[in-house]
Amino acid sequence: MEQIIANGLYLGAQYALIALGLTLIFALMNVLNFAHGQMYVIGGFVTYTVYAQLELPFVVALFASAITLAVVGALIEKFLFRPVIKKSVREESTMLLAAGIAFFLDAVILLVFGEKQRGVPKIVNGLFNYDNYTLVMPYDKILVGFLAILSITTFILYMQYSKTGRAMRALAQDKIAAQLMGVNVERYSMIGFALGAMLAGVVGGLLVSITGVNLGMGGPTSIKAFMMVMIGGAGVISGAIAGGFILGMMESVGLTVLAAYGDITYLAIFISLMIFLAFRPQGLMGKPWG
Amino acid sequence: MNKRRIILKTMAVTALATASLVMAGISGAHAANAKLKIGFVGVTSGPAASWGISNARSMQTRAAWINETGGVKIGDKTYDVEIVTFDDQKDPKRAIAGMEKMAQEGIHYVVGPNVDDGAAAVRPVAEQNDIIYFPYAFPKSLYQAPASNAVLGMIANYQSGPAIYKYLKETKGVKKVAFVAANESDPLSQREGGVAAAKALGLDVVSDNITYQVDTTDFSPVLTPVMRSQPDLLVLSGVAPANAPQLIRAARELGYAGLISTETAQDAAVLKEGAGDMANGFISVGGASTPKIATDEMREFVKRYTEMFGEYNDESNTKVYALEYILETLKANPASITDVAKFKQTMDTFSAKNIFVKGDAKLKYVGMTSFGQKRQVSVPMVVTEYRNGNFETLFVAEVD
Amino acid sequence: MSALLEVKGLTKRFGGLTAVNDVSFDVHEKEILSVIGPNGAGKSTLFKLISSFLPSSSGEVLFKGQRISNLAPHIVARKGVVRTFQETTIFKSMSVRDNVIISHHLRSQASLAGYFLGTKTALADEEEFGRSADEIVEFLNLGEIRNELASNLPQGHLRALGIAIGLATNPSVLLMDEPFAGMNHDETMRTVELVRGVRDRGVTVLLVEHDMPAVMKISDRIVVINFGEKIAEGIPSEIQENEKVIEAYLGSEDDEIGM
Amino acid sequence: MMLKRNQIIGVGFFLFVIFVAVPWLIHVSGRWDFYYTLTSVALLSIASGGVWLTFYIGRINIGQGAFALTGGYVAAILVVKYDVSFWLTIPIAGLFCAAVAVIIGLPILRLRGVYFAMITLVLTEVARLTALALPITNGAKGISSIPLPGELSILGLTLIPDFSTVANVKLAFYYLAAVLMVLCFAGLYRLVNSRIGHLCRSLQQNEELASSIGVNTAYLRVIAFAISSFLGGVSGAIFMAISRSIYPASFPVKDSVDFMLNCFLGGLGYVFGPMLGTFMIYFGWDVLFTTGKYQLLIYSAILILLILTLPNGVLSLRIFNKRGTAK
Repeated sequence: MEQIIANGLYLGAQYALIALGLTLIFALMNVLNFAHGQMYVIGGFVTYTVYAQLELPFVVALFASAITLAVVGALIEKFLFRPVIKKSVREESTMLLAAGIAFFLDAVILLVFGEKQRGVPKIVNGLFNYDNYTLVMPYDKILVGFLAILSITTFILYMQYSKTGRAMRALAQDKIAAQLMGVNVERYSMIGFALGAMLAGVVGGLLVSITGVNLGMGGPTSIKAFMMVMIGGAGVISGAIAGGFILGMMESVGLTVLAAYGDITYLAIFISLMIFLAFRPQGLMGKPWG
Repeated sequence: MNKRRIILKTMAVTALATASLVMAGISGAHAANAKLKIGFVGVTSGPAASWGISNARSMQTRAAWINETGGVKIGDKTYDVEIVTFDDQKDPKRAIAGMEKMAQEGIHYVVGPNVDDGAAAVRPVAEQNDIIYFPYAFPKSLYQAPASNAVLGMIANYQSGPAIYKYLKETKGVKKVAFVAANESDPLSQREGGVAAAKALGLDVVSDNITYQVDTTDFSPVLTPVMRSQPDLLVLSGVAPANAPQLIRAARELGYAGLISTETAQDAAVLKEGAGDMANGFISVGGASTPKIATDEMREFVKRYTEMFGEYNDESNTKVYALEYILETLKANPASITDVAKFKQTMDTFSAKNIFVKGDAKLKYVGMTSFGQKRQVSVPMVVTEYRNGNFETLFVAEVD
Repeated sequence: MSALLEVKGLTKRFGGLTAVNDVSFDVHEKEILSVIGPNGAGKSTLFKLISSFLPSSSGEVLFKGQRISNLAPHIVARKGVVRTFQETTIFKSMSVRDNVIISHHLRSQASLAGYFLGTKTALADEEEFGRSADEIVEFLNLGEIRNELASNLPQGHLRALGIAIGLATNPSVLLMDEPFAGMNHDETMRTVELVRGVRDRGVTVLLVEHDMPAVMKISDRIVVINFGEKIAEGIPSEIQENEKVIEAYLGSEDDEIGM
Repeated sequence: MMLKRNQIIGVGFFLFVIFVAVPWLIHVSGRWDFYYTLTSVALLSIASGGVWLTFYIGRINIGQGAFALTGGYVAAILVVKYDVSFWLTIPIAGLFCAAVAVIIGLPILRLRGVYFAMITLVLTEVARLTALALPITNGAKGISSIPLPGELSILGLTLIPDFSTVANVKLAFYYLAAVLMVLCFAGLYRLVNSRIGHLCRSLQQNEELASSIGVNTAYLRVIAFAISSFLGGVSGAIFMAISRSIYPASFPVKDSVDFMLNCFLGGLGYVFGPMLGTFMIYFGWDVLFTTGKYQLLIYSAILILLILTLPNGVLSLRIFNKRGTAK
C-alpha cells in the first residue's frame, strides 16, 4: 500500500509538471499544443547531450533544456501560431498547425539525435528502503519528484505574484478585458508559450535521468498530458496539477489492483475517464466548455 | 452559381495533379540497369524507429561495401546493389503501399516489415506481385503453406525461448518464471509463445498477465505485483530496446535479484546508458558481433556501419543476414533474379558459407519443424549476456 | 381573459442561495407583460426558468394548462413558447434571410430524410419558409440587408434579427430578454414599435427588462420582483405609484426610476 | 436535386477522371502501385468525410480510427467466423459502428471544444485496447488470411464477380473504393446543401439559439455522429478486405489524427475538403518516399507552410473560390 502511494505521488509530480505547460498555453491562446510531447523529448535530448556527452553538471543541462525550449516556444508562437490565429476563420485550425509542428519536431529529433534510446548516468545513487522493501524509492526518483514539486511551486508563485504572471492570468481569464486594462496580448502570449514550452523542457530534462529519452515518446506524452488536463479542467492551473496527480495515482493503483485481470488497467482508466467527463463535461475545476 | 465553379475547378486541379504525378512516375519508372534493387519496407520513424533504422542501415552498409569492392556477380553479370527503403510508419496500410512501390520498382526481394500486422497486411500484395519478403514477425501462418512468399528473417521467440529457458533451468536452477509484455500485438503474441515454452519445460509460470503501455515512464508500478510472485527468472517478452533498460532498472530497484531475459535483440550502449551496472547479467539474443564468434568480415561490417552512420546499433547483428541470404541465393541460381519460383526451388537445397561467424556455419533455409517448409533463414542463435557495456556469448545454438 | 401562461410558485436555489423565490403570475393571451426589477433581483434567472433553459427547484410553468418547466428547450419551443436572447446571439455566418429561414424549423412538415431526398413536402416547406422569411424580414425593416452576413450587422439590426428569428418559429408566446438593453432613446422607441407590431400579429409577449420608460410605455401589465420575490403586479399606472416598487428602486444604487 | 449545367459538366468530368482517365493513365504509364495509393485515398477520404460532418456540427472528432477499426473487425469476424458474404458485411459494419456511435454519442456529444476532441482521441485507444482484450477479436494475434470478397449476385445475376477470379484485383478494389467515395460525397453534398445541412450549421454556430428555435440539438448531433461513424466503419471494412487481415493496431491514433488533419487541410467549410485533404496528405507522403530519411522533415515542412499560407484550408484558395464566401 505505501509503495502504491509513493509510486503514485512520484508519477503524479512528473505528470502535473507536464500538464502545467500544456494547460498554460491552452489558457492563454486556446491552442491545444499537439507538439507538447515533442518539446518534452527535445528537453530530454538536450539534457542528455549536455550532461552525458559534454559532461557538464546536471543543473547546467537542465538550464540548457529550459532555455532551448523557451526560445523554440517563443519562435513557434511568433512565426507560426500568431499569423495562423490571425488569419483563420475557425480557431480549431491551430490544431492542424500544432500537429504539423509535432511532425516537424519529430523529424528534427530523428535527424539530430538519432533513433536510439538515450539515458544519462544516475544523478544520485542509492535507494531509500523502508522496512525491507515494503517501501522502496531510489534517491534519484525522490530528488526528481522533489524538483518537480519545487518547479510547480515556483511556477505557481510566479503566476501569483510577478507582474508577468498576473498579466498572463488576466489574459487567460478574459482576453478582451485584459486588453482594455492595457495588457499587451501579443507579448504575453509569446511569453506564455515560451514558458509552457520551457516547462516541457524542464520535465524532459528531469526525467531523462530516470527513464531516459527516445524519439517515440513525444506523441504518447502529449496524449497523456491531454488526459490530465481534461481531468482537471482545460486551462486551469490547479486543474492540471490535480489531473496529473489523479492520473498518476490511478495508474499506480490500477496497475496493482487490476493486475490479476490482465491487460485492462488502461482500458479501465480510459473508460472511467469517459464516464467521468460525461457527467462532468468541464473536468474537475474547468470553466464550462473550456 | 459560384459553388459549381468551385467544384469544377477542384476537379480540374485534382485531375491535373493526378495526371502530372502519373507522368512523373513514367519517367521515374525506366531507371538505369546493372543495378540490383533490393527493397526494405519497415518503420524508420516514430516510436519503433530503431527497429527499422537498424535494419535499413545494415542493408545500406553491406550494399555500399559490396559496391565498393566491385559489386556482386550473379551468373555472368555484375550488379551494384541498390537499397530502396520505404517508411511504413508501423502502419499496416502504409506497409501495403510500400510493397506496391517495391513491385513498381521491379523489386522481387524485400526485407521487412518489422511487425506482425504489417507482415500480414502485405501478404496479398507480395503474392500478387511475386515478391519474396523477409519479415521480422513471428506469426506462423505467414510461413506455413499456403503462404509461401514470406521468409522469417530471424529466430522466432518460440524457437529461442525454449533454448534459453532450458539453459537457464539446467545451469542456473531456474524454477519460477514471470512474464511481462507491452500491451501490443507483437509482444503479447511472444509472451504467449514464451509461456507455452516455459510450461512445456516444466517451469512454474508465476505471473503471465502483467502488461505495460509502451509510453510508460515509470515501471515500478508495473513490476510491483510481478515482484510479489517472487520469480527467479523475469522474461521481458518482445521488449523494445527503449523499454528494456527501464524495466531492468525498475526491477532491480524493487529489490529483484533474479535473472532477467528477453528473446529480442538489444543494444549494449542503450543498456549501458539506461541501466548501467544494473543491466549486468541481462540475457538477450544477439547476432554475430560478440568477440568470441565474430569474423573479420563482421568486424569490418561494424566498422563500416559506424563510419557511415556515426554509431553502431547492436540490433543490426541479427539484421545483417537477410540481404546476405537474398544475394547468395540469387548467386546460387541467377535465373531467380526475375523468377521468384526459381528462388523458392533454390531455397530447398541452398547452402553457402556464413562469412560473419567463425567456424563452418552455413547460410541455409530452415523452418521445417516450425512451419513445415523452409521459410526461415538459418542464423546462429547467439544467446548473450550483458556485462559492463558489452555482450558476452553464453551459448550458440541452431534452429532446424 | 384567460391565462395562456401560468407561473406557479417558481423557485430556484443555487446551493444555499435562493435566486427566485415562490414567484407566481399569469400571462394573458395577446398582452404584453413585463417583468421588471432592480439589478440582481433575479429577473434573468426567472427568465431562464420560464423558457426552460434552467431547471427549477420547485414550482412550475404551465402553458395552456400543460406543464412546460423542466422540459428540454426545444420541446418548450415546439409547444409555442419561444425565447429571444439578450446578447448578440444569432447565427453569425449566415445571411439575415438564412437566419430567419432556418428558424422556421418548427413549421417543418417534412422529416429529415424527406429533406435529404427532396420530397414534395420538403420542397413545399422550403418554398413556404422562403416566402414567410421574406415577409418577416420586411416586417422588421430588415429587407434591405437581407443578404448581408449576420456578423456584419450593427447592434440595432441585430436586435431586430433576434426578434425575427423568434417570430419565424411562429410562437404563441415570445419571451424577450431585455430587448432594449444598451439602446439610446430613438432606438428604444423604434424597438418599442416593433414589439407592439409583434403583439399585433397575435403573439403574446413576456419581456424582462429594466429600461423603465420603455416598459411603462409598452406594457399592458407589469410584474415587479426584488430579491427573487414578486413585490407587485398591475397596470403601469398602478406600478408607478406602488410604494414597495419605489422603495425597491430607490434602495438599489445604480438604478433609478427615471421617468 | 437540381443540377446546373456546369455543375453537371464538373461532376461528369470528375467521374470521367476517376473511372476512365486514371485507370487509363495507370495502364499507359505502368504505375500500377498508384491503384493502391488511390484506393487508400478514396477509402480514407470516406472516413475523413465522416469526420468533416462532425466538424460541421461544431465538434472536433479525433476518434474516427476507433470506428474504422470496429468496422474492420465486424466485417472480418462476420466473414471468417460466420461465413457472411463480404458485400453484406459492408453495410453491417457501417450500421454497427453507427449504433455504437449512438450509444457513446448520447453522453459524450454533450461535451464541446477540446473536451470532445480529447475524449474521442481516447476512444481510439479504447478501441485498440478492447480489440486486444476481447476473445472474439482474437486478441493480440488479430485476424489474418481473410478470403477475398466473393461474388455478389441477385437472383442469379452477377453484379460483382468473385474477386479471386478477377484478373486485376487492384483495379477491382480501386473501382469499389471509387464508387463508394463518389456515393459518400454525393450524399454529403446533398446533405449539406439540404435543410439538414443548414440545421447542422445552426448547431455549429450557436447550439443554444438552435434549441431555442426548436431544433432537437441532441438528436441532430447523434445523427451526424452516427453517419460519421457509419462512414468510418465502411472504410475500415474495405481496408480489411484489401489487407486481408485486421489487427488491434490497424487503425492507430495516428490515423484518427490524420482524418482530422485531412479535413483541416482541405478546408472545414467545403464539403469536398476532406477529399482533397486526404489526397494531399496521403499522396504527398507517398510521393516524398524518394527523399529517404528527409521524408518526414520535408513532409511536415510543406504541411506547416500550407497552413501558414492557407489557414482555412486549401479550398479557400482564390482559384477555387472567387468571392471568398466560406460556406
